[in-house]
Amino acid sequence: MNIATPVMKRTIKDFTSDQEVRWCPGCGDYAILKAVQKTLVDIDADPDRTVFVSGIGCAARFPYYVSTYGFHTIHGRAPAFATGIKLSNPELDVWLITGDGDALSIGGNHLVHVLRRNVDMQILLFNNEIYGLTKGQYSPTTQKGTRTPSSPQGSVDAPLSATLLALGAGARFVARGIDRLQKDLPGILARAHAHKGASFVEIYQNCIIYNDGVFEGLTEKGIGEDHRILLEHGKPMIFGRNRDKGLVLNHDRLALEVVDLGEGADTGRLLVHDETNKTMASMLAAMEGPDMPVALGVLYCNPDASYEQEVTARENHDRVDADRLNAMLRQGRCWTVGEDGTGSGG
Amino acid sequence: MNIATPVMKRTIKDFTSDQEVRWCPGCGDYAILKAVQKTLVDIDADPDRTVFVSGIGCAARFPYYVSTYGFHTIHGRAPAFATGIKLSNPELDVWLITGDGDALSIGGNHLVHVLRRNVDMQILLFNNEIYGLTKGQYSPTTQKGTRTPSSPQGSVDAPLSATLLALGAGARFVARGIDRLQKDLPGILARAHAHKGASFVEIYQNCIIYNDGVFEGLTEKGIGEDHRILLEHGKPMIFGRNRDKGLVLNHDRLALEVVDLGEGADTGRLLVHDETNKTMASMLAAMEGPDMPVALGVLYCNPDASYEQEVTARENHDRVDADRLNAMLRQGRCWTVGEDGTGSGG
Amino acid sequence: MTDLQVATAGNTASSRRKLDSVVVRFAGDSGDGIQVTGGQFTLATALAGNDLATFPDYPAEIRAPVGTTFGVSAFQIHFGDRSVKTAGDAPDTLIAFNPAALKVNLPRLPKGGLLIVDEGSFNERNFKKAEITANPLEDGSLDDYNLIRIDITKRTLEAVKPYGLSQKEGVRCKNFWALGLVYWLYDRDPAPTEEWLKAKFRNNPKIAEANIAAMHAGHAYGETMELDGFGAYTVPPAPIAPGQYRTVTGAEAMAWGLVVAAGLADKEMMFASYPITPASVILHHLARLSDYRVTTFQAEDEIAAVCAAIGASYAGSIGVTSSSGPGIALKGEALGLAVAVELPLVVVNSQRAGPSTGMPTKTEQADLFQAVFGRNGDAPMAVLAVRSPGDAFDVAVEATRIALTYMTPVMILTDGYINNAAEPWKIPDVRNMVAIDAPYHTQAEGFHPFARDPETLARPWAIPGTPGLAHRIGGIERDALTGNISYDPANHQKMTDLRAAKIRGIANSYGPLEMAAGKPGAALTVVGWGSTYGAVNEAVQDLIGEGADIAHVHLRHIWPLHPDLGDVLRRAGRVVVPEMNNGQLLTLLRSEYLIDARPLDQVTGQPFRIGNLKAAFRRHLEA
Amino acid sequence: MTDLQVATAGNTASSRRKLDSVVVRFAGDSGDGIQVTGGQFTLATALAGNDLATFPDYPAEIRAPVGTTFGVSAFQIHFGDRSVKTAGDAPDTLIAFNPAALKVNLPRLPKGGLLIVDEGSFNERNFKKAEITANPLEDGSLDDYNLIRIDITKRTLEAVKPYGLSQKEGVRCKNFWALGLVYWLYDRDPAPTEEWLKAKFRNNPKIAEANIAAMHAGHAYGETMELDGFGAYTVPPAPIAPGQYRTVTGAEAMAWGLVVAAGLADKEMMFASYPITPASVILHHLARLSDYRVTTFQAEDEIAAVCAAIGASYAGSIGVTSSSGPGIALKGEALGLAVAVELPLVVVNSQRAGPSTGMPTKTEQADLFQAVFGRNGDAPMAVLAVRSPGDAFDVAVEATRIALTYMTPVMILTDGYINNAAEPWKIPDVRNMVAIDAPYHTQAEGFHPFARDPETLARPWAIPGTPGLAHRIGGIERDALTGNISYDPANHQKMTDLRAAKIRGIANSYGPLEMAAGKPGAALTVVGWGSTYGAVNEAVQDLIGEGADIAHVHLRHIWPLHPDLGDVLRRAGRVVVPEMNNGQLLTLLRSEYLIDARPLDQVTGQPFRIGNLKAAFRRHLEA
Ligand SMILES: Cc1ncc(C[n+]2csc(CCOP(=O)(O)OP(=O)(O)O)c2C)c(N)n1
Ligand SMILES: Cc1ncc(C[n+]2csc(CCOP(=O)(O)OP(=O)(O)O)c2C)c(N)n1
Ligand code: SF4
Ligand code: SF4
Ligand SMILES: [Mg+2]
Ligand SMILES: [Mg+2]
Repeated sequence: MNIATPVMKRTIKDFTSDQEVRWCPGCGDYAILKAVQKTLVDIDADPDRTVFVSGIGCAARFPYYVSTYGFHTIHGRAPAFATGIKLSNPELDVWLITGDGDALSIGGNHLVHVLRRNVDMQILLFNNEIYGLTKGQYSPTTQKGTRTPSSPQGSVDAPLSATLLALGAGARFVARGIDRLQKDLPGILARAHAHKGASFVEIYQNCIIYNDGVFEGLTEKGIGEDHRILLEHGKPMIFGRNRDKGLVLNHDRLALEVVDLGEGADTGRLLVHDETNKTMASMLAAMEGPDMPVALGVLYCNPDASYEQEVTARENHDRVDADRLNAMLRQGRCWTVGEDGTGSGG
Repeated sequence: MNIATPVMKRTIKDFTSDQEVRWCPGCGDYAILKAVQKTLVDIDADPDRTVFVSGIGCAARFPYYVSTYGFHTIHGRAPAFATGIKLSNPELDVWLITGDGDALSIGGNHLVHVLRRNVDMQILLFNNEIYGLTKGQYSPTTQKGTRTPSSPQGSVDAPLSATLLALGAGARFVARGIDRLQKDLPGILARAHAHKGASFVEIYQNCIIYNDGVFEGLTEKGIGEDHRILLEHGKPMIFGRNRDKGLVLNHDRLALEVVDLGEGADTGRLLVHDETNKTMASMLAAMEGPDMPVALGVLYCNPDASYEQEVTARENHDRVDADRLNAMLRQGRCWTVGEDGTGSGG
Repeated sequence: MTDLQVATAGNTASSRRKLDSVVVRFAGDSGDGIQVTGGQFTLATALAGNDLATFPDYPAEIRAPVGTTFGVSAFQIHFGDRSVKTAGDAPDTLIAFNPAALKVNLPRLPKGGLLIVDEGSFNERNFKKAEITANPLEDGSLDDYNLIRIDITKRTLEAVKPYGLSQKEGVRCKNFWALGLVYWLYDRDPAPTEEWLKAKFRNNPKIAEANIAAMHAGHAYGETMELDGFGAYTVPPAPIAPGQYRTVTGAEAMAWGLVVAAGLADKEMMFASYPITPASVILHHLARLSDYRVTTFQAEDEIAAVCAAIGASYAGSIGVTSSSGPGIALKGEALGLAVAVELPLVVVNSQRAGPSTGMPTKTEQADLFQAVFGRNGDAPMAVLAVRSPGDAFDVAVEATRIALTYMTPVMILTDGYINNAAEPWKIPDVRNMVAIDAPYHTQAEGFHPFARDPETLARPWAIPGTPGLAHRIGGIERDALTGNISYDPANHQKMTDLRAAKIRGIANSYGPLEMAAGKPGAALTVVGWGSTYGAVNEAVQDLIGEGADIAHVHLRHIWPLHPDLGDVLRRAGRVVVPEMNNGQLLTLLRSEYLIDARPLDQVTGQPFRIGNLKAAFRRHLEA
Repeated sequence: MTDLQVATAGNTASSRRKLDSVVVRFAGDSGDGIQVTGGQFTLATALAGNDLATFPDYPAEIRAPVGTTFGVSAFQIHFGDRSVKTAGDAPDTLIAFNPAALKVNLPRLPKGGLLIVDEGSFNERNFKKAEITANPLEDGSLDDYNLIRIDITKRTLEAVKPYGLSQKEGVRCKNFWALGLVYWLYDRDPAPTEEWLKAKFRNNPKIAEANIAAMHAGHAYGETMELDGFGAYTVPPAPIAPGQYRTVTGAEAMAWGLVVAAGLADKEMMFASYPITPASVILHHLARLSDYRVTTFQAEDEIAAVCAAIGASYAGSIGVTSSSGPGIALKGEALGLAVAVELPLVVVNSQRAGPSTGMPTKTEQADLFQAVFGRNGDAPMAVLAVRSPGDAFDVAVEATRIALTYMTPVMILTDGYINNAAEPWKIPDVRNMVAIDAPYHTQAEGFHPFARDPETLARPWAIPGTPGLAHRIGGIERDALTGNISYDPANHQKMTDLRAAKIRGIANSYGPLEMAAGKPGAALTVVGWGSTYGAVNEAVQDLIGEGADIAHVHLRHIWPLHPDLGDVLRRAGRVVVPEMNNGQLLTLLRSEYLIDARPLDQVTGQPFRIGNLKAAFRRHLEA
């Protein structure tokens, strides 16, 4: 049990439970766990007011490893549990951990609804593009043609984009990170935490056993930087290991394009990231390799009232004593029957 | 029972079942039924190869009223039934009828997945922004603040956009119509039918009992035309009762804007509808009154291989006789035990 | 509380014929205001000091075309000078507002019954809509009834003329004209209805006055006309226990019971639900009670609803979820989780006719198996059943008490009939109710999330936000002390046994098993549950009155069964189990007690009739 | 079919000690290739003419860190010269590849058992990973066992040196070294394994040869070394019915059974599923059979899977869906629809330990209640249970036959143990199997979608696309003839009765009730179902051998029960029901037959042990 230590700044150890971590050696989940723990330290989280909620999957084992309150629920339903928790006690800081199967296959609808309702929580989707825990079947994000035990001839289903779905559902905060890019992840998570309302963060995660290397192109030293762009609000969209590429809008095609930023290039045409613009966010979220860089960081942030605040604001949470309850039961027409059995209206 | 009459062109009566229609008098569903029946006539549908599948709701009673094959299933799951039907017999022409509660509340996930898989069928979502059958509770598309039996203080949930969700899910065909605009509806439905893959059509429908008039602004004679735009591929985006308004793209804000097409206006800036452009489709789908017109017609159409075709192409559907089955059971290591009980590998 | 003094009933017209009990049925088009009429008659009857029971009979369609048979709405009330428990097998008086209502409801009226029809609506247009070929008023088909034809429409229009209403508005008042007539007929005081109309149409006094005028006109019509076979009656008050009363529907009582239980536990309540007939009405009631620490959450589906409720319980509220059969089916997986992690939860199932979508507006008791057995794994659950509208209050309180005391989900079985029916209800004084204690835990020292109370076997409720108690729970089997994941075979056996023992132990909290009628050891013992209570009890009481050796046990506790039940049943000569299903409680009783209990099943979507039950019981008594 | 001739087993070393039955257990790290080793040993043993049963014992984690206790994988095989039905209570020989494997598995080895350890892995690093403080090879803790310490790692590396493998690759061959040794020990022919290695590493012959060399080295080590207490054994062939055999796992047999049934019905099969342990393996098998008119559909969840399967059945295929407890729970609502609209459907439930997520990799039989009772409304369903890997084939065929003949969903209960365990299986000749007839309908004249076959009560299967049969079905109660929506009370009663009668009538299609052991009327009759078959049967057979008056009935038909069962049970002295749950079949039997059957429950996630069963039966025999 962890007793809160309010005086000194906490360390990662303060957010580590006594349970042995049981992911496969080399699994990307380890890196994400570290990044989350680091974020908890950075934001000075109170372990006693923090709750990690998850569904089922390798990713969903996460709560057991963090020494806060934790609830490992059932497959796909974590957003509903988290909504109940938050409506019941809006003071709690809720983190939802889910996988691509958990969030986008069985749990797709709950994800959509928690996002559109904008319940205040951080939703971290560990996307390894595979069902890890059940031994490697293709998931809704698996690239078409992938051979797995349930798709021996290669999968036929077109993959979903988690971020496009989130935007389509009306999410007010959408971000993306990668397990191996440890430097960026805590910052993205802290932004998600700072956002009041549902914050959706897709984290590319390597499943070393069943889908090894699917994100390698994005993370490989040197080359990776040519295939990803870290977005920053108000900053021009520049990327590449030599920061020699940029994004512009082709007005005719109404589409993004990569331009080379050779010496003396016209950087005026470069798009400047506006994280409040949903059209831009959708175009950025849709970018895919090999021609386009994959967008990382905060794609969209456009806060609105959070659900649990609006709901609880309309309620009276004062203690309800027997007198008030008695009065409630007696609203409307009542009558009294006397000892003689005759009634009198009341 | 309807016997197919292949020689003469069928009439609406040929697509009318013997069941009494039991929607409330004045319900918008009547008009949609008519439009669908007219479409069936127009496309020369074969009643014996046509299947209407629905979930539960007022809208979902639809199949009982059409004299084709029909399956009134359970709440929210019609896309899954329809997928099974189509995978089992790709020759059948499948129409899925659903409501905003059926498709976007309980059934949201199945809708997402049938769209991303792109199973060939027409999905007609009757959006009356209310739960009709259960007597008027707010639905996922109900405007915020609406008072209903379950939201006596006004609903708090932000509404979903059916078309944005569909686009976010990867739909390849997205359209929108209105019950009262009978002139346009059959054309839109015929387009949906012509599209191979999942075709998603949102139809605004008036629930005269529980949500009367929510779309009145769009349909009212005269005024309505100022608040809606009927899109046509390759045509400039002009609307208004005097066709005196147009849509342009504000490049700086990356947003659509309405411009007045006074005499001699610069129509060169007007956007031309490109139904294959998803960014444009998303911006059009997001348009809401009062400042912007509501987009009608085919917002997006960008065909891709349909799921059931890809799946069945990989399968062998030849008759499987006993010999083939015997061979199947004997693949791999077998051995024979003789009369004397000793084994010999085989 | 509205304090209004009305004349005590029964002391006007002494010339009236006395009746000990009467069944009245109003029937008309959905748009005729039948339910409002019934509601007002109910109130007036309650104020007259009668005991009563009602049965609103809605059409399945939202709003069918006017005048069609499938658009007919009806309301039946049974009242008397003694305990009344059902809305009555058959009406003594039927008021039919149009031909369709007559067509649909006439089969219920016994020959000789009083039949009042609005002659004004008996025209060709309405015959066609009702698919009637001949005018029943003319073709002799009503000869066997005590028929009163009145052109109510016309008389109403005359009565409301002074108020300058439109024709349509005027016609709409006809239900109050008819109500006035029936008030005269059965000696009810129209004053409360006047008051109600004034309050209801506060912003439209013209409408209020017109309706009042119509009602008075109907009343006056009764007084002034002396028609053959149409006399005035009075039903003396029933001997009713002293106290404060109101009428409640089952849905209201359920909502209030839950709120009061939360108050007794001094906790917030989170009610998460997805609309479904006939359960939604509970959601609607609670949605209006946000002033009482109630949050209602209309979820995206039933699974989300139960999960949100469990989440709320986890976070320290009382999580409640509510649905009907198909929706409860969807909750099965999550209920298993609630059983496994041992969190309190109340699940209300308003049963309807199944299987599958079935007949959503019709009543059935066929979800007992689902409640007791419908989960994967050994996942025992406490199940309580409601027997009448007012009983819903007590069951809601008891279910919440069990859920909190034992840290476990509890399912309540009620049904559409109970939810919508009304009865007079003695309002409890909450000050006299016992507080509900849950095993809250706040002590960090030595805390273990699965250490148990030795008596109840409940685990502690350590609510997130409590300093020093941070811990993890989940659906994978938990160590019997720490709650950490455990695959240890012995631990799994231990936890399985503990879960079963905890639920069995709930039976220790029950009050004594009361006989609903008769005594243990009778030749025939009838075991009922749920909304058949009234019919079964009246049938048994009648037979006891006739001298039969019969008894009635009515179960509130479906699982675990009452510890004394086995004894009672083994002492019984023969045991019969009337159920609106194919023998579900029967299966439980047979397997638990190895007694050859016999089924008495009716699966028609209609409540049992007392007459049919009596006949069946007699057969068993004679067998 | 691979045709390979091997020497018939049992006719080499005549100096070997003869054993009638042996249990061998291989245990090592997940990465050590334990399951492959076990698979090869199984094949060699089958070819040696023994009867056998196996139990693969995977870790719960996907891939735990090397050397940890929770990463230990094991494989147990029981083989003998007579009928073998379980993988054996306890191993005679345990091969432990590392300290963690020893720690986890030693408790299973009886004192005096043969224990072979790879000394090379007993080092500090591995002790730490296994959380062992002292070297068990040194601290005397293995004194009671017949311990053979061999540095298998080192000897393997020596043996494979010629092939120029990396150190890592070389060490990987150690399982084949050990297999070679065990082949020598129990007189198995290594030739088929050689062949298998060559085929498997077709593209990497170096690896194949190295493994073969390692195996030969192990074999040679056995031959040349004469160690204390380490002799050579032989297990003579079992008397096995003539025919063609192969080994099958339950998952394979289930997949093939479904495919063969579809072939017998001359229909397509649509298998819709969502992955879940331990059910997924059936999906994996079927996904490879797309050549046989099988479509597999991996749905977005279990609800979509069952709905897609029902949709497929509606469209004229055989719809099949498969899951495990929590996923089956989610299907409940849709199963009610299938019952209501009367479409064929096969539902396979690979049970696992519950409630809730429970212990996904562990076996239990606790979903019987859910199968028989777990739906809203009166929604009766046929339920069959699989008793062994090969039996899955027959059950799949029978379930499909029932589903098609009676137009109804059928649930099959199997479990993770059966799915993964292997046994020799006599391959049926499909030409001798009876075709499956469904009530296909094509005649437009007089067609009614709910007109029934008077014998089976099945409704006609009128498949969309059939000219002239367009009709509508749905979940709202249907008219007993036309299928149109009907709220008629009498119709609902009729349909409820018909649904119940149809399912009850399925029992008429069963073959005679066979005693699994003993005769009706024994002092003690044991009633089992599912995967306890082997253990219960061996226990009963043993006791019969000892002269006890005991019998065994093993149920394939859980619902409806076999028509002759009541007779058999009523003739029994005492009835005991061993189950891996808290008395679920027991409840059915007690309520159906009013017999005082007694529970014998074990809910540990582990299979019954024959020894424990015998002890329990003896207690009952003496009671
Ligand atoms: C109701 C239910 N269905 C299926 C499963 C089996 N299951 C567990 S996790 C999982 C998918 C895991 O994939 P993902 O969410 O991507 O997580 P990962 O393991 O890849 O981290 C599945 C299908 C389950 N536990 N419960
Ligand atoms: C599992 C389940 N949950 C809930 C219901 C109740 N129900 C029936 S229709 C419906 C919503 C209807 O709304 P919508 O889909 O918008 O259709 P509409 O009636 O407005 O056409 C609900 C909640 C049900 N039948 N089944
Ligand atoms: S299976 Fe994949 S996702 Fe799961 S723990 Fe192993 S590496 Fe990680
Ligand atoms: S309730 Fe609304 S949607 Fe339903 S039938 Fe009536 S008008 Fe139409
Ligand atoms: Mg994954
Ligand atoms: Mg709607």
